[in-house]
Amino acid sequence: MGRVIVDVTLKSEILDPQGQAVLRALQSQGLKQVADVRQGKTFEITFEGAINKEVLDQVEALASEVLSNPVIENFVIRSYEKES
Amino acid sequence: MGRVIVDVTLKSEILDPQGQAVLRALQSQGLKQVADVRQGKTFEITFEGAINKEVLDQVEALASEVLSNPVIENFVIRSYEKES
Amino acid sequence: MIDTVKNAQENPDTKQPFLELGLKEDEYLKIKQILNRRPTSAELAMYSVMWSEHCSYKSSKVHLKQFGEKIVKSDVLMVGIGENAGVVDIGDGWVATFKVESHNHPSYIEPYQGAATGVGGIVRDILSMGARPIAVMDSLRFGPLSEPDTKRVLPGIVAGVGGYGNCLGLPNIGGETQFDPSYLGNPLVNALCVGVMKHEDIHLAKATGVGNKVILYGARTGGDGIGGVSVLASETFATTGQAKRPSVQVGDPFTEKLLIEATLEMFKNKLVEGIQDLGGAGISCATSELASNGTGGMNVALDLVPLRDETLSPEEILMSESQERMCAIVKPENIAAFMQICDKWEIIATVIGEVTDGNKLVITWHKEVIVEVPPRTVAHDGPVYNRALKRPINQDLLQKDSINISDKSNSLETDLLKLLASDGISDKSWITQQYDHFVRGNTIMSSPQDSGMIRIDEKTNRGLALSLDGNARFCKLDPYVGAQLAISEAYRNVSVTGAKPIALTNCLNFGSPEDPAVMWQFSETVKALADGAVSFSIPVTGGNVSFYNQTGEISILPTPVIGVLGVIEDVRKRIPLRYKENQTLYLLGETKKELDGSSWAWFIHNHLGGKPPQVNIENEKKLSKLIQTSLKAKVIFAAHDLSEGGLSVALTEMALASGIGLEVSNNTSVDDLSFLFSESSARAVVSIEEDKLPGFKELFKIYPGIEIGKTGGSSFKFIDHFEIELSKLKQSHSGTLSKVLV
Amino acid sequence: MTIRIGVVTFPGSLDDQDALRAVSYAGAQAISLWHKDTDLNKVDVVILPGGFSYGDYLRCGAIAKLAPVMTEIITKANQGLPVLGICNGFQVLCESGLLPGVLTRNKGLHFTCRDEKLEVVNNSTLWTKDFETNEKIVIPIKNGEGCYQADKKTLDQLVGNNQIVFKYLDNPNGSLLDIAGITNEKGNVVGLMPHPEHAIDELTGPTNHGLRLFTSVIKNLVGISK
Ligand SMILES: Nc1ncnc2c1ncn2[C@@H]1O[C@H](COP(=O)(O)OP(=O)(O)O)[C@@H](O)[C@H]1O
Ligand SMILES: [Mg+2]
Repeated sequence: MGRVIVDVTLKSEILDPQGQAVLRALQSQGLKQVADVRQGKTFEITFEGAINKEVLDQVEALASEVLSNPVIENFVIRSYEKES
Repeated sequence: MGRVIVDVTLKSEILDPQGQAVLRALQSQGLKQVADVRQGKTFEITFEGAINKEVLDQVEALASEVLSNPVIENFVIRSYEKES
Repeated sequence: MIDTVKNAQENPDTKQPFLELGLKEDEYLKIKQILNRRPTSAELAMYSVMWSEHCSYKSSKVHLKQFGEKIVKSDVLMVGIGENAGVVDIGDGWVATFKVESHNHPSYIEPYQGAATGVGGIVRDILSMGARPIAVMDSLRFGPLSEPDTKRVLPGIVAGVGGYGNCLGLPNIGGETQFDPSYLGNPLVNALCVGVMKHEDIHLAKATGVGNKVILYGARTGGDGIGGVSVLASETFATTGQAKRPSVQVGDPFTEKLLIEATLEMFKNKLVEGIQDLGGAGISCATSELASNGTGGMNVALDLVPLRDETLSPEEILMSESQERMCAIVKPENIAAFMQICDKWEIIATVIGEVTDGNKLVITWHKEVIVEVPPRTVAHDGPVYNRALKRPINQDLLQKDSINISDKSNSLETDLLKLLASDGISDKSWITQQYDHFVRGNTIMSSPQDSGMIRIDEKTNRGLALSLDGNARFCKLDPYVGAQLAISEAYRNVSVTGAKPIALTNCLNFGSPEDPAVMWQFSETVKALADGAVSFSIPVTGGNVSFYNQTGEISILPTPVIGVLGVIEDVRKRIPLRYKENQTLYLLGETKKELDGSSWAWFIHNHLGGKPPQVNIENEKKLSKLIQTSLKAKVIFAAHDLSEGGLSVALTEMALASGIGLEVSNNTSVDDLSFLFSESSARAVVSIEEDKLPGFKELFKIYPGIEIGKTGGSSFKFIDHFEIELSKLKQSHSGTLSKVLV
Repeated sequence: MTIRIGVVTFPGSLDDQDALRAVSYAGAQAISLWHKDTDLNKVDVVILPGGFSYGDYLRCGAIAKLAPVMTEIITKANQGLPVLGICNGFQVLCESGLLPGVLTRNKGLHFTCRDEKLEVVNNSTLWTKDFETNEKIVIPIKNGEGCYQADKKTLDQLVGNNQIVFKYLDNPNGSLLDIAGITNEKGNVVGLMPHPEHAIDELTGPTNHGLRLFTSVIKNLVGISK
């Protein structure tokens, strides 16, 4: 079993209303020094069998089609474990 | 400016319909070996000034009170940069 | 380096990227002529967005002026075309304002956010008239359901329309959804919002009163959607590369909800002299329109605009289309109270300028003048094109290609079941279930009823009904007739619920205005609407034009979408779709052999040709009058208008909504196929209780009807032809969307 | 005596006006409470209405639980103040710990608005005395995150203590045990996803069944409960 983690974040010029709401909530709870919060998504994908280059390439390709919309989001394959 | 990243994930026994939908989408796009997908959240928190132990403790406390709901979620402070 | 006015004077020959900004050479020269110098880069940014097709109506203006010229006799119109939205008197001291706007191109690129921000934009338009938004509707067009891209686009758009409206607390009371291959690469998202207020609360977008302050409030300005309006809405996709596709905007309905409540509180406390929403073209549009509609002079310090991204240049700030922002003109003595309300609702508000006694809009950046223009030249005196028009050469061929019925040998039963399951006719509850119908507690009717109906006064039970309609296949066959059929249908939908139609609005979705064939379709459409308004005696209170809806060279079907607003004095007297057992069914109006352009021709035989059904405005009015006359004695129990799919589909929808069957026979003089599927206009089905029959028949003096059958049982029985169980009809009708979409 | 029923408006609350209307229909005095209030203006009952408080960003109800007004509500609810949480209000009650469990994204992933058939499981709470046990009623739902989840121990407790108040007959969102609404052990705090305030009049809702939640609590307070 292999595992890949993909992080999807909003592009920096895109409004992140969720992050803003969390920012205000944290500030209201006394965390005064917070300057900004951006909220992102994480996909933890588990595979049957080990992960090879081909699988990684496929994930890379699908990340921009299925996991994110390149118009507003960036993605990065944060980490992977070949097997576990 | 310091930065802390908090990952929030659903506990394994909790249903994750979004993860399941992504799983189906990936499979239908030809990624046959996927066995499971779990979707999580990430908060990237930027601070004015450097991050010290006190700030980290506060984040830790708020992560369990505000950023996550312990009934269904786990959290982990993935990384932090004291300054950047 | 900031390009100041001084700099522009001193360096007249600096090369400027006007072409990249979408301006033509002669338009650029005209700007130079207006200013008597080259524009600064900030001025160029303003002119380029404000003179884009989307903002300036440069190709449509010469046609739209008919709405002002062909005068409709109406005593309800209070504010006409030219403001953010028209305003009509609806009685008891109330007025209503409503408008439709398109958000087609952004919704293709980012379906969820594109559709969501479309709803957000039209809601702010209504709000800026002074009205409380009370409901939304949406008219959607997609490629065929079987296409993979439809499966990407449709769920996102529906979730976006729902996500924004639901979170804003506005009930969605209706709309329409159609499918056609021409929309595959260019779906349509037209959103309508309706608002109400008391007479004295009408607010117009103008900046008057020297010394009054200009306040920008709502969300911070970011780098999203810069140039979105000019590039996205005015250029074809084929000719634009990746670089010209700017990011779309992300909406924040939560902030918009706060903006609505705060703004209404300001109106209530009379703190606002003039107000404008920030939609396409952002601050450029708001400041130039406010100044232009007022006395003309305004100073704005652009560096005071609160930003989300500190690196934005002044040009970008002027063009940014960040959502959820408003601009108000406030007397100095009211500033404190204004700010207090913003504080309460946790909204950022900043004084960015003031009204001056000059006639120039002057914008500074850290004290340096970067814009100094006569605001009218930006907002209203944009270029006007008299584009070439030409009736397409194949239009005659198309109209001659009438469907030949005799060789179509399916059984009526098979045709009906197939028609019910077609994407266009099928049950849309997969979509409408994603919309909140209940919020605000005044929804009297929503889908699947013929029109949406909202109670506006809980004491008097006065209400409004609204319908949004368009049949692009009819418009393709004959744009003039098609447009009038669209008014007819919307008018009829409102009428059959018991409301009296009083006003209409439109959203005109077409291909490229640079194509003479498209321009011909457009000019026929506008002519038909202006004439239709006169004949129906209901004024056009506003509208919206969306051009460049095409994929490559292929245009969408000409798609005018018409919204009709009606008033009902007592919503408790409304006429619903659902009937009870043992009632008599009548068909009002005359059924003709009109199958060309019908849903039957298209969905069963994939045929589009011939001429659309005839328009008969006098009959539509009579039908409407009959229904209204019936209200007093409550002789009509249930009613449904006949449109797509004709009688067979109308009866099925009534039966399924009621959970009760019916049996009918063909008592008309047309053949059975036409009886079931013809789409002749000015018709409705009504069901009458036994003891109301005599009273009902009296009404035939106004408009004729014939008895066709009875309600009851658990099947749809067409005597001598077929009997289909409701469960089977339901299976055909309701499975289509949910089978394909998850 | 006129019962005073307070309805809290958070930024983003949407069905607050509807809850106030339902309270008046039921015969009580409707009082608006603001999220920043620190005192409850002598109300006898509190309703947390539906909507998207704070945009429902983060998690539904998670930010609302931090509002100043909640401090007093939590204290008083623990002392027996009748509290009803509708939809978003139910989510706030779960987030703030007044009710167990949590509401998560609907199984089908869509916001769903439709008339819903429910079964009344427990008619002994302050809010349900006007219903019969096992009675079938119809009340609309409209939510994107109405799937009730809790761990097994909590679910066992809910069943064991008869804390399930309403069940779906045709589960629209994947809620465990078909749970549509629950109560705390004392029966003074009830949360439900369906919207009773949208079922007070057949003119604007599918039925008037929802009105009985409001009349139940009023009768109970004026001492004519059964
Ligand atoms: N097809 C049309 N029919 C009638 N009026 C129209 C039409 N298109 C635009 N208008 C009117 O022109 C004015 C400017 O429209 P528009 O630019 O859409 O407003 P906004 O600036 O709010 O987007 C409005 O009053 C609108 O109602
Ligand atoms: Mg406007």
